[in-house]
Amino acid sequence: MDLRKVLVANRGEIAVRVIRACRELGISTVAVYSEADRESLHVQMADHALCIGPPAPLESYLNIEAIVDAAKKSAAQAIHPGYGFLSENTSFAKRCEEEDLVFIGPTSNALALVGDKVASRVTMSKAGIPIIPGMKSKGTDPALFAAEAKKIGYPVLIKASAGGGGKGMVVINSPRELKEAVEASMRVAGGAFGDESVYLEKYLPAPRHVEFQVLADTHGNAVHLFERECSIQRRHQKVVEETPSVALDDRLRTKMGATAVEAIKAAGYTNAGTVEFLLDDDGRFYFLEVNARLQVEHPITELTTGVDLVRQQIAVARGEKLSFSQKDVRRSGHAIECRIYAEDPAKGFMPSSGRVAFLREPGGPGVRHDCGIYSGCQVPVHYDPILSKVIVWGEDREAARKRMLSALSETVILGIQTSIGFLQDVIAHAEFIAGNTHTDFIDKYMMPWKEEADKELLQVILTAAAVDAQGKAGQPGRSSSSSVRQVTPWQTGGGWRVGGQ
Amino acid sequence: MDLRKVLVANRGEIAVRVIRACRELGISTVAVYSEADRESLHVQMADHALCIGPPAPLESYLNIEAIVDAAKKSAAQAIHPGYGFLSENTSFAKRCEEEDLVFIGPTSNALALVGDKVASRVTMSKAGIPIIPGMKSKGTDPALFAAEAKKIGYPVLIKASAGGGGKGMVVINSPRELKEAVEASMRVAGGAFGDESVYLEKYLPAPRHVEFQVLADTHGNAVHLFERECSIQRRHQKVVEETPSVALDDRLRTKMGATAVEAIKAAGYTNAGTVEFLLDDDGRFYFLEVNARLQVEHPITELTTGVDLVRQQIAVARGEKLSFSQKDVRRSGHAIECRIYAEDPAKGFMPSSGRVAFLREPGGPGVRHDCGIYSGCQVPVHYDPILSKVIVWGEDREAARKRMLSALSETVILGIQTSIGFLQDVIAHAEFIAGNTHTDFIDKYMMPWKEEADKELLQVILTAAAVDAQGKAGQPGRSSSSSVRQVTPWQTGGGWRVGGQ
Amino acid sequence: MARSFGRTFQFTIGDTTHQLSLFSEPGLYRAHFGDRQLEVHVQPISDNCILLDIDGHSVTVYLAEEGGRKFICIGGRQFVLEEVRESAGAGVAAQTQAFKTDYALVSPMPGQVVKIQVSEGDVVEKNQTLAIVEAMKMENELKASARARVKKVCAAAGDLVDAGQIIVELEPEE
Amino acid sequence: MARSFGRTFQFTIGDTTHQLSLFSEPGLYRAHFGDRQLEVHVQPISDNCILLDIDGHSVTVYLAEEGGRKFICIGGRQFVLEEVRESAGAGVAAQTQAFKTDYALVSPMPGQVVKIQVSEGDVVEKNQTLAIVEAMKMENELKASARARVKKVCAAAGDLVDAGQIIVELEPEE
Repeated sequence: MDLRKVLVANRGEIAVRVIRACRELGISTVAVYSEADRESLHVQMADHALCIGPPAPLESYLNIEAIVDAAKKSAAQAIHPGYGFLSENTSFAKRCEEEDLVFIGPTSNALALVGDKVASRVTMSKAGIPIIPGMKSKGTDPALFAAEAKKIGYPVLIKASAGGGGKGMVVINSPRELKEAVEASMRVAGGAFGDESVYLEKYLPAPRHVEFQVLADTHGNAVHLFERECSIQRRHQKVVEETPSVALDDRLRTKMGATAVEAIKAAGYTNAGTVEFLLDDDGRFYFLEVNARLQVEHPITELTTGVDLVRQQIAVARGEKLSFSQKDVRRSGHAIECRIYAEDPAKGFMPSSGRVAFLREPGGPGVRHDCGIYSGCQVPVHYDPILSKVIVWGEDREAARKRMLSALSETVILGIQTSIGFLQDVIAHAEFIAGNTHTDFIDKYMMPWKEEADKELLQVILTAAAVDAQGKAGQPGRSSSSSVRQVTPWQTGGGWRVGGQ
Repeated sequence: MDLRKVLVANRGEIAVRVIRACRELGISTVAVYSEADRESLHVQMADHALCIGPPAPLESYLNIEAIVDAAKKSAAQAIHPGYGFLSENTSFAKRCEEEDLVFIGPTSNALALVGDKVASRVTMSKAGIPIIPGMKSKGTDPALFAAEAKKIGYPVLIKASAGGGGKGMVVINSPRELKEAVEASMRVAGGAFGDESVYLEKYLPAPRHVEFQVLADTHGNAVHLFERECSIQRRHQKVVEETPSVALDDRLRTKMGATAVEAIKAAGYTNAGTVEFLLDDDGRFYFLEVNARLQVEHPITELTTGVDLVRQQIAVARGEKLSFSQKDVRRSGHAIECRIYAEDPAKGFMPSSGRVAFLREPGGPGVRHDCGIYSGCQVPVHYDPILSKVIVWGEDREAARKRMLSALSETVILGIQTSIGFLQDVIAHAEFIAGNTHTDFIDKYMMPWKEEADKELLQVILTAAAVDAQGKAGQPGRSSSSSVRQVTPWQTGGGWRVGGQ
Repeated sequence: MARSFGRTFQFTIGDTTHQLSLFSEPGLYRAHFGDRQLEVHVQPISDNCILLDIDGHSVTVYLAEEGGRKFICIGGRQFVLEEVRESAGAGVAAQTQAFKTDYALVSPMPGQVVKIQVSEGDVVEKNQTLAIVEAMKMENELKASARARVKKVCAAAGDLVDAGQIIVELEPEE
Repeated sequence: MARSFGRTFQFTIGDTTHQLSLFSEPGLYRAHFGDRQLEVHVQPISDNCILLDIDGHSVTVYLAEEGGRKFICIGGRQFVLEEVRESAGAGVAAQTQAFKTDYALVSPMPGQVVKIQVSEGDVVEKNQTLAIVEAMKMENELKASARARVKKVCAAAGDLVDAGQIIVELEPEE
């Protein structure tokens, strides 16, 4: 099937990512944007751009009518939903099918099955795949949740049935917190996914979060592209991902990979997807959920396998057969991704918004920066705080780790708070080096956190600030000396007179 | 051997490349700069920076005394010479050896042998490797050149014996041009390499230029990392490079690779180097020269083999054994590099200098931008016009080619003339697509060239210019409409009145 | 040796105020921190970048002013400074105070009020959640920093609020 | 419908001069090229970027002014424009002329004179190399564009020259 025009129903770095893939395939692109995103990067990069409504997500990026309307107006043949927003929305996929628009993702039927976390728990359980103890039906009645929590024992976790990305997830340690938490979770789920049903499962305090990338075509072929280790999380949202996982040996990798492919086939799932597992230190793994979309962390799989996942998504959506089988999939080296959020890790990861006064992107060999911002752009308050992703490849984990440190050290985003400094401390942490990456990593090793300058750095910062302030009133002449800069060692005291004394 | 501080005796993108590699290895870096380069990017990225003299290369980047002095002042233990400048200068390497500074490159002895193009022709010829007909001794006397030219027949090529990068290379079609050309070549060679001796060989009008990357440690181990096809040249300087070469099959690849390793071993050569061959359409290849340095185009080898060449250079300089053997070297996919020069392809590739008013770097999956400039920087008139390199990786040649087109289309360098538009036309050319890349490609298919806008694009350009000019006097309000932008089709005529009529 | 004249600066980083005096000579600055002195060569690079050479160490500093604050980034680590000016001192101090006051609950970021959990006259305990503000799809619980009595509720669910805007006024309650 | 007032612009690209009239209304521009009209929605993005929407096509334009010329880049292709102003018209034309004149050899770029190959009074032929100027390590031969006589040699080997600077003055020679 010939695709010539694709509408990208998303914003930020993932919209940019999809637009680039389309451009390389000779497919023209339609960006959609809310009124808060008129100046956004994805709008600048697309061939066509349509405003679909006010800033509130429900009125724009979650507005199925407006998006279908934009697709028709612009004569787009297909829609790529990115991640988040409508990417796992069954009604949207169904609506696309009805309107004869190609939804670049699974069918609405497969989406309905795996998108319903509770239904997929039941399906996997029946297929003999281990699941985490907890509810096998969703609900809204707090009493139901209290009963199940009592049965499996606290702590428990409330999750949005339609959810993803940690949205609506709440840990509950005691019955007292239950009602408020269920309500909060439902509110967030309703706002984010348009479906407020939630469920409850046993909370495993410090497992590893390991997921397998899968690809399935519409001709019955499916492969996995190895795992991603995504244990470093804050607020149940991934912050650092890497592949391969230090926790898997080849035997376990093969077993989990095969399980992932089985799961995806059992669900009749097509296109790119991710099977998430929780893994304990004894090598026991539990099916967590299927992420029926392109994942935020898909680039680390691309860097280690050489497979372009967005291109594959489009090929599958076109009805093409997978051009390779499981035995052709090779991986090499090690890749790490750090998500750069607009947030203040020193204040409980409080979101930050405003103007990016200056951006400097990291570069060089093995460094990829999937970026949704630019110098001078506004970061609106209405959406996910993800600004960009720094992704590195290295021959081995240590090479990748050092490259990540180097790349983060050259990334500059001025004007808003970001997690760049915090991420440097994560990547440099002895426990990270040792591979002790569990989901409690940040709470256990990183908190509380503050950007600290030692005395020398502090003096440099203050001097720079003073020079800058002074400069606004008139700079001294540039150094005109042509010899080697002669700088004396750090001096204390000295005969300099303070002006006015 | 423990290296903690490295001086980078170069500027621009390659200095930045080396600084990044050192940073990842935990090695601190010393940048040196001429007075014209105080604000250069490499100065900003190093841990220490020393001015080594006036803008003229002979007084700064070619000034051995100043550089050795800077290394001592800054307590650097090693020097990375990059490419060009002193990278293949035997006296410099020797001086480093005497001063107990590690020269990150071959020994001065090996450098003397392979760096002397004429001596290496003789050596290779003796080892049974085919060479291009021509002089087996260098000279300065035009009569000598005339005699040899007469013997082998015109056209002939004058080359700097100590040269590289096409500097001092002149094609001569008739005896009449000979004297002037020899003089010009000697002048350029003297200025660029501090050695004005030149030689003459038969000029092959349209061969392919295929080179093999080699790595040799100080323990007798040597490997090749496959070939690079570098046939697209202007003024005898490479413009586009790719790997693998469309001209090699696996049999020829293996044969040429083995020859390259033989050549490097025969010369007692260590560290990273490149064996250049000319290849005709019948699969005959001729040894051209050894490039005893990191090549400008090294990244395409890095992207297809996963080997970090600068890191390997440092490991070899430290006295380490190669960590892999020939059978471990794998390549995957296809990589292309385009060199972005400050030049005007519409005016005979005339160099352009001045201020980069604005820079936008290309990005996304599989795109690497090795860049020596930034928004607001000055491009000095004194040095090589290379600004940056756009390097892409793709699953196959066509995927890489389309990715390159996409990457070039998002690269913006305002304020000076660059080759970006020209390169897009090279990469999009039917003969490039067909793989008909020979050294006469640009003359044959691309010249004359001009950046042409069709009528529609021209109107957009003029409108943008007028809007910009108007804006300086006061912009109209931003669109306040929140609905889908309603734009009518291209209109002709209409009832609008020209103001004042 | 020419006599040089300096200027004294005060900056706050977080809760701490720092002071230095800066002396400028052609191509050179000297910064005094009490009895410690820094000699700095400054190379302006662009509007958002200066290159400092301090004792042979080359330090590239990225900086920008946004909303009256200086953002300074060195090695990928960002610090936010506010300059304390003689005349503007009171204002800056007051604003800083507003974020820390025990007597008003202010929104620490722009966002939308999801829920107000108290009413006028309520006595609230330290760490009790008073309101929930959503920003960037994250719910943020705003808690009382001390025991207090609710004087006035200044915002309702659904309201868009700015950073620093008072949501609940409080008064001491012993 | 409100009457709109336009302004006429003239730009040269290379040797060609183009003219258009621009009408601005709130949020919309209309550009007239003779009898052809373009309706353009303009979204300013930054100092160096504007986003145009033309007939449903979104075009991102990067632009900068440098040395009195406008550099405009669309899709990685750069065009250099000079605005022809009523008052400045003569000057611009004269400068453009200087680059094309048969009666002076000018350096097309900043660089250093390597060699002057003619003397005052010499008669030179079309395409004869008169001088060599080096820039960025490339020697560039400057050739006569027509048969002429050398009136005056204005630079010597070793001199640094600017773009547009006259190196050799020529006069007609039949």
